[in-house]
Amino acid sequence: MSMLKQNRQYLREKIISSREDGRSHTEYRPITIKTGVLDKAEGSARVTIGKSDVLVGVKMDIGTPFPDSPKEGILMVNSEFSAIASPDFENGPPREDSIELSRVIDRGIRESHTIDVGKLCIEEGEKVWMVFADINILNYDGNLIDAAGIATIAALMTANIPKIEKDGTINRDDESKSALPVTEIPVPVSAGLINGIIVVDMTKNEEKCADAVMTITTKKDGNFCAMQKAGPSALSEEQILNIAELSQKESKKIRSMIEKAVKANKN
Amino acid sequence: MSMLKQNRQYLREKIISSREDGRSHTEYRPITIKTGVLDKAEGSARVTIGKSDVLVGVKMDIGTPFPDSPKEGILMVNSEFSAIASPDFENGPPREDSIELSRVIDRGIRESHTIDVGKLCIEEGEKVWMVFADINILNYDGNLIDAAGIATIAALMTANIPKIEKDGTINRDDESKSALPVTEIPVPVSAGLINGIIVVDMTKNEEKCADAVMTITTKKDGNFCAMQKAGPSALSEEQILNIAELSQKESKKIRSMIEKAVKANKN
Amino acid sequence: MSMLKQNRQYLREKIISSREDGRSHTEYRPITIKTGVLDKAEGSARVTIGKSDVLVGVKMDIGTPFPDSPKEGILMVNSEFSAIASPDFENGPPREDSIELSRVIDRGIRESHTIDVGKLCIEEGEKVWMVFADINILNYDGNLIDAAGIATIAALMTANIPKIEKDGTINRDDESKSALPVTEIPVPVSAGLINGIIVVDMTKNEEKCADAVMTITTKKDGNFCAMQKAGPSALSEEQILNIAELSQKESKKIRSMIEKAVKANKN
Amino acid sequence: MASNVPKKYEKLIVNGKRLDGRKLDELRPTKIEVGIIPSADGSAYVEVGKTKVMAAVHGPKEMFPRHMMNEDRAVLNVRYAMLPFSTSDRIRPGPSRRSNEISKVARHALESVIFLEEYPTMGIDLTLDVIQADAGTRATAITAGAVALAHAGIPMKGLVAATAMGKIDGKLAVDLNGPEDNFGDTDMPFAMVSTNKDITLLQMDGDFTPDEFKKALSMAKKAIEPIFEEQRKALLRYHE
Amino acid sequence: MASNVPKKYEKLIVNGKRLDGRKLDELRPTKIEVGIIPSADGSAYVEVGKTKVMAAVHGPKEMFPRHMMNEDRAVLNVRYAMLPFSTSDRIRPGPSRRSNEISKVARHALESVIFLEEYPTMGIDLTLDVIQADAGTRATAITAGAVALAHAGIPMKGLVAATAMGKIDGKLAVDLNGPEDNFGDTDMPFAMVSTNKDITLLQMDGDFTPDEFKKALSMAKKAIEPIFEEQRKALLRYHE
Amino acid sequence: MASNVPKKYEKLIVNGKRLDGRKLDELRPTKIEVGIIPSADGSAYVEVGKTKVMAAVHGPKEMFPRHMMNEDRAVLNVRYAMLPFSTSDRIRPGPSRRSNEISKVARHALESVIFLEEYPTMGIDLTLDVIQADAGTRATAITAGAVALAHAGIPMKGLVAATAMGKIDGKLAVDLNGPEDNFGDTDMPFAMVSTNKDITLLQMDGDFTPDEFKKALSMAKKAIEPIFEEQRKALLRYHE
Repeated sequence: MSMLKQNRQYLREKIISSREDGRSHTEYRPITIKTGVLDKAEGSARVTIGKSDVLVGVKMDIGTPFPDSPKEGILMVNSEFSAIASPDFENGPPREDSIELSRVIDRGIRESHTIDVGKLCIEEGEKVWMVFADINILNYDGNLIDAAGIATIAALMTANIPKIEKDGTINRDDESKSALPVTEIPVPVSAGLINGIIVVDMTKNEEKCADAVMTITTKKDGNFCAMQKAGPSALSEEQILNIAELSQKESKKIRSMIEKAVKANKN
Repeated sequence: MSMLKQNRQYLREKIISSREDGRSHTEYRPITIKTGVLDKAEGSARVTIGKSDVLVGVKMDIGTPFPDSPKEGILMVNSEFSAIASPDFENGPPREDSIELSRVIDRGIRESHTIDVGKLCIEEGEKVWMVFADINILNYDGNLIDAAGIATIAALMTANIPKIEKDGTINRDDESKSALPVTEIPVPVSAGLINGIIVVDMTKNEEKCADAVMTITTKKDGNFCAMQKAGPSALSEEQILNIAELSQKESKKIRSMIEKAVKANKN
Repeated sequence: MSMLKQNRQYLREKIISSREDGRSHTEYRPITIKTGVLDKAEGSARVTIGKSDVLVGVKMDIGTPFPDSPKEGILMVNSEFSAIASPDFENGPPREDSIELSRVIDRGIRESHTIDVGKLCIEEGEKVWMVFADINILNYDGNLIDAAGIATIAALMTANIPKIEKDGTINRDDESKSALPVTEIPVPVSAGLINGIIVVDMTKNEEKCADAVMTITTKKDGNFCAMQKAGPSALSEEQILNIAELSQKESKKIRSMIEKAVKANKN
Repeated sequence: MASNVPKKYEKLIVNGKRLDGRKLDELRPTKIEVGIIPSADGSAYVEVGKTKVMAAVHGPKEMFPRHMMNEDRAVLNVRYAMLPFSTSDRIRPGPSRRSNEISKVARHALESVIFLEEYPTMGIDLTLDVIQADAGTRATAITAGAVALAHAGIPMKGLVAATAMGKIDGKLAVDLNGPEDNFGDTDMPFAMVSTNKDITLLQMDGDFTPDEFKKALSMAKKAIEPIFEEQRKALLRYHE
Repeated sequence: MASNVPKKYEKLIVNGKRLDGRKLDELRPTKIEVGIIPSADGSAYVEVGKTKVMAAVHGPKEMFPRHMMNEDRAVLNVRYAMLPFSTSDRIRPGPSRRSNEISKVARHALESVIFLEEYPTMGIDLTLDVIQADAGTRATAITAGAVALAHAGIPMKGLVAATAMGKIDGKLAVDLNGPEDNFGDTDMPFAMVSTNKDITLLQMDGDFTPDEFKKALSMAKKAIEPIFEEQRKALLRYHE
Repeated sequence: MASNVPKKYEKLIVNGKRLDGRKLDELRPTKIEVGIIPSADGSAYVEVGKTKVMAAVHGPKEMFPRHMMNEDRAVLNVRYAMLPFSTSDRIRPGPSRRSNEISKVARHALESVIFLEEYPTMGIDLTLDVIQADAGTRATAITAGAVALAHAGIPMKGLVAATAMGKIDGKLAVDLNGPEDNFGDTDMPFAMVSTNKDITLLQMDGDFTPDEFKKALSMAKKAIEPIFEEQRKALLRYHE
C-alpha cells in the first residue's frame, strides 16, 4: 500500500517531464459533481476528482448562538476520514490531517461570507440555525481538499431550511421549506511542489512525493478568501505567486461546473 | 487463568455425555436472589447463579425528557465489568461485552413495557424521573446476562420514588415515598451451543467452549419480548426453536423466585 | 535525565551529613514571588523556589452554583504539568501527580475559608462567580507543591472581580473592578524523609531519593488547615510532629514574603 | 434541543397492503453493486428501499493492534457506523453504545462463513457506513458486508443476507421500512447463510407469541432468498 | 439538576454522646469478611457502620501495561472507585479526580508493608469498590485492601488499618459517620501499620491547633487497634 | 454563559497611524530571551506587544511513541497550546481542533530548516505555550520555536521568524494586534527563512485582491527582518 523509497525517487525525477497518468502539470483529472444524492440530509453532494470520491451531507439543527453574535446562525464543518476510504487513516497522525482539511474548508466558506448567517436567526440570543456540513471521504486518491471544498459548497447551495412548527418541533418533510441563503461560491484549488515543479490536482502517489502543497480559495470576483500552505518544505515568493495565478484561473472553470450541477438539481 | 487449547477440546468432547459440574444440559446452578441490600440506592438486588455474583443498584434523578416523549420517564441500564470480578476484563475487547450485556437487559425491560414510564413525568416536557439501573459484576463464572437480568428486574421491583420537596430538591429519606411502577417481570434465559449440544446456564469455562449463545427474554404471559444471538457460529432454525421452548419453561421457575424474593423484601 | 541507581544510593547516604547544594536540612532555597505578571488574567503570580518555576493565572467566569450551596461562588484549582517543564511528564503516571498537586492546594485554600465565597453570589441559585486558578509548571526542580501553593494564594490575593454590564456581559477592562475577597493566607510547607533525615524544600534529585513527603498547610493563627502524606514509606508519629513544627515555623517566613509581594503589586 | 418528530400513521396496513404498496412478505426494492470503492480490496453498495449502506474490506493484512492477533486464524474487525447526515436528526460522529453493539453482532453474523483459518495472524477490516437510514440498517449492512467480503476474494462457505421481520398492525411483515419500524410493535433483525440456511444473526424487541416467533422465522427464511440472488448477480456483473 | 440536600443537625454531640450513641473515641460497628470474591486471588468485604467496601486482589501476575514494569520489585496497582449507587446522588461511572487521588494515597498507604521485592517484574492489582458510602470510604477501603492482600497470601510486614479522625462540635472524635462528616469541622484520614505503629496515610482538611493535631494522632493510634483485631479474626475464620 | 464582549472601534487607522501609534509597516515592540527554562535543552521567551509565548525544546532524544520513529531522520513533534489564563475568556486545558491545526502548521514552518537527517530515529519535542494572547500567537510561537531550537544547539539552515499581515480599514498592515485582529478584514500569518527568504508558513483568511496579496507578501518579507535581528541578539546575549 505504501510507496517504496525508490519509487518515490523515480516519480520525483520523472515529474519534470511527465506525470504518472499523462496529464500536464496544470491539468485537473475529470471532475464530476452530483447534488441532491441523499434524502434525509437538508443538502448533499458527491464529488469525484479522478478516483478521489467525497460525499458531503448538510444537516440543520436549532442551537444557541455565540454570545458575541446573538443574531447569527452557526456553520460547523466536520470531516471524518472513514476507514472505508483507506486503512492508512487508522494509524499514525491522520486526525491532524482531517482537522486541517475541515478547518481550511470552513475558513474558505466563513471568510467569504458565503452563508448569510444573519438570516439564520430564529430568536435573538436564544435560538439560531446550526448548519452542519459533514464531509465523508469515500475513496482517497489525492487532492481531498479540492474535492471536499467543491462538495461542501455544492451541498450548501442545494440545502433547504426545515420548517419550525408552532410547538417548536422541526418538520423536515414540509414542502414549503426555503433555501439556505448562500451568496458566494468559494472554490479551493490546490497545487503541490514536486522537485521544483508546480503540479495541480495531485494524486495520492504524487502527494507522497510532494515537498509542499498550497491551497488557495478564490471568490466570484477573483479575490482570494483563504489560503493554506501545508507540507514540510518552504516555497519561494515566486512559486506562491505562480500558484495564486493558477488557482484563480482554475477556480473559474470549477465554479461554472458547480453552478451547472446545482442548477440541474433545482430543475 | 485462560484455558489451554487442549482443555477446550476436551471439554467440548466431554459435554456430549456430561458437564464439568455434573449438571444435566438443561439444568441451572442454584440461584439466590436478595433484594434491599443497599441503603443509599432507591432499589437494589444481589443475585448469584452458582459462583456468578451480580449486584444491581437503582438510582433515580430528575432529568429532561426526550423531545419525542415529553411525558415519559427515562430508563438507563448501565453495566461496568469491574476489575474486582476478573482481571480479564481489563484487557482486550470487554467494553463490547459490557455494552451488549446492558443493552440486551435494557431492551428486555423497555420492550416489555415493564416500567410505566408515563407515571414518571414530573412536569411535561421539562422534568421527568430518570431511572438508572447500574449493574456491577462481583464474580464472573458465566451466564452474566441471566444473573444481571434477574438482579435488574428485582432491584426495579423493590425501588421507591424519592419525594420532591416544594423547593424542588429531592428528599430521599422521607418515608412516604411511593413504589416505582413496575408492571411486568421479563426474565432472560440464555443457552449455548457446545459441539452441537444445547446447554443452559453455562459456566465461564463452558462459555469459552461455546460456538454460540442465545438469550431469550420471556414475559408473564409466556410471550417473548427480547432475543439476542451472540457468538461466532450459526444456529439452525430447529436449535433456535428448542432454545425458545427451554427459555420459556425456565423463565417461569425463575420468575416465581423473583416474586418470592421481592415479597420477602416488602414484608 | 533520570538518576542511576548508584547515584540514588550515594545521595541517600550523603544526605546525613550534607545536601547536594550545601543547604542545611531545614533550609529553603531562595524564593522569589512576582504578582501581576499577566494582563488578561484577573490575577497572576510567578514563583520560583531555586530553579523550580511556577506560573499561576486566575480567571473568573459566571457559572451555576452547586445545589447545596446556592449562594456561594465556586473555586476550581487545576494544574497542568506542561511538557515545557520536563519531558518526563509525558510518560508514566504524572497525571496522578498533577491531580494530587491541585487537590492538595485546593483543599488548603478551601478548608481555610481563604475566599469569602458568600460574596461571590450574583443571583441566588442561578449565577455565581467561578474562580479558576490554573497552575502551570514552567521548570521543575522539586517541591512543586510549595511553589504552586505560594503562587496560587498570591495570584488570588491580587485578583479582581470583573464588572457585569446591565446586559449580563462581562467587562474585564473596566477600572472600577473590585478585589476578590481573600481573608486568609494558607501556606503549604513540604518536608521529605530521606534515609531517616527530615529535609525541607527538596530538589528534584532529592525527591527521587525520598521515602515519603509530608505537606502541612498552616494559617495566619498558626493552626493547620490541610495535610497530605505522599510517598511509599511510612512515617513515625515523632517524625510527623517534627515536620508539623518545622512547617509552622517556615510558613510564617513565607507568609510575610507573600504579603510583601502582594503589597508591592497594589502600590 | 427541538428534534424532528416523525409523522404518525393511523394504520400501517390498508386493504392488505402496506403503506408503500408492498405485500406482507415482500422485500423493499433492493439494489446491490460491488467495486464502488476503488482503493479497497473489496467493496459494495446496497440499497434497500431508502436505506443505503456502503461496505469496504481492507485485508487480509497485518493485524493492528498487534496484541489482538490470533496465531491460528485471521481476526475479522467490523466497524458499523451511521454517518452524521444519515438520519433526520444529525448523529454526532464517533462510536456510540448502539454502534458498538451492532459492530459486534455484525461480526458474529459474518465470521462463521469465512475461512479465517486460511490467514493465521492476519486481520480483515470490514467497514460498514450507513449513508441513509430508513430502518433495517444493520440487516442492510450485513448484506453489504458479505458481498464486499466475497468481492475481496476472501474464501467463504456461503453468502450471508439479512432482513428485519416485524409486526405491524398485529401482523407479521418482512423488511420493515422507517414508518413501520417507528410505529410497529416488534422488530426482529435476522441473517442467514445461503448454503445451509443456518441463522447467524437473530435479535428481537417487542412481543411475539411462541407461534408468531416460529412463523416469523420461517417467513424470514423464505423472504431472504431474493437477496442472495441480488448478491450473486452483483458479483457476476462485476466479473463480466 | 435538583440534588439531594442532606439533613441538617443543630448539634452533633448531645450529653457527651454522638448522634448514633457512640463515645468520642469509639469506632462504628466493624465487620470484616474475607474470600467473598471466589475468582480473585484474595478478597475482603469490610463494613464500618453504613460504609461498605469490597476489595479484590489479582496477582502477583504479569505486569500490564508492560512499560510500567519494574525490574527490581512488583508494582502495586490500586484502583479505588465509588459505585454509581453508593451515594444519594448517582455517581457517573469512570475515574474522577477524587478517585484518582485516593487510588494514589491508598497505594502509598499499603505498599510499604508488602515485600514487593519478592516478585520482581510482576504486578499486583488491588481493586477497591465502595458499594455504600457513609463517610470514611478511603479509610475503610484501605482496611479492606490490607486484609485482601493478606488473604491472597502475599507476604507482608504487618497489617494496615485506617480510620478518620475528626472534630465535631469543637471536640475530637474517632471514625466520623456521614452526618458528622457533612457538618463537622475537620477530617483527618489516618492509616497505621499493626507491627511498628508507623503511619502510612495522613491527610487533613479543616482546622487543628498544633495541640489538637498531637492529640488527634494519639487518639487515632489507640482507636485503630480493634480494627487489626477484626482483620486477624476474619483471616483466622477463613482458614479454619 | 456570559462571555467577554470585546470593545468596538469606529476606526483602526487615525491620521495614518494605528491605534497603538504604529505605522502600517511597523512591528509591535518585540522582546526575545533564551535559556528561560533551565531544565529544557533549549528554550525561549518571546513577547510581541502583549502576546507572550514560551518555547522549550527537549531532545534530540529517543523517539516516543516508538511506532512514529523514522529510520532516516529525526521526527519533530510540535505541541502548541494557549494556557487557560492567556485570553479574556478562560480556555479549557487540553488540545482543541484549533491547537491541533496550529501545531501542524508550526511543525511545517520549522522542520525544513532543521538538519533532521543528522539524528535518525530520534525525536525532538518542541512545546509552544502561549501565556498571553493578543493576536499573532501562532506567528509569535514560531518565532519562539526557531530560537529555542537554535538555543538547543540543533543544526539549522537558518532561522525562521513569523508575523501576521492584515487588512485594517481597507489598508495592508503588518503584525496585527488584538483589536485590529478582531475588527480587521483579513489575517495572513506568514513565516520566512532568514537565509534564502523562502516562505514556510502561509495562511490567509478574509479578502485580498491578487494585487493586495502580492503587496502583502513583499511587505511581510520586509517587515520580518528586524525579528531575525532580535533572535540573533538574544542568542548572542546568552552566549556572552
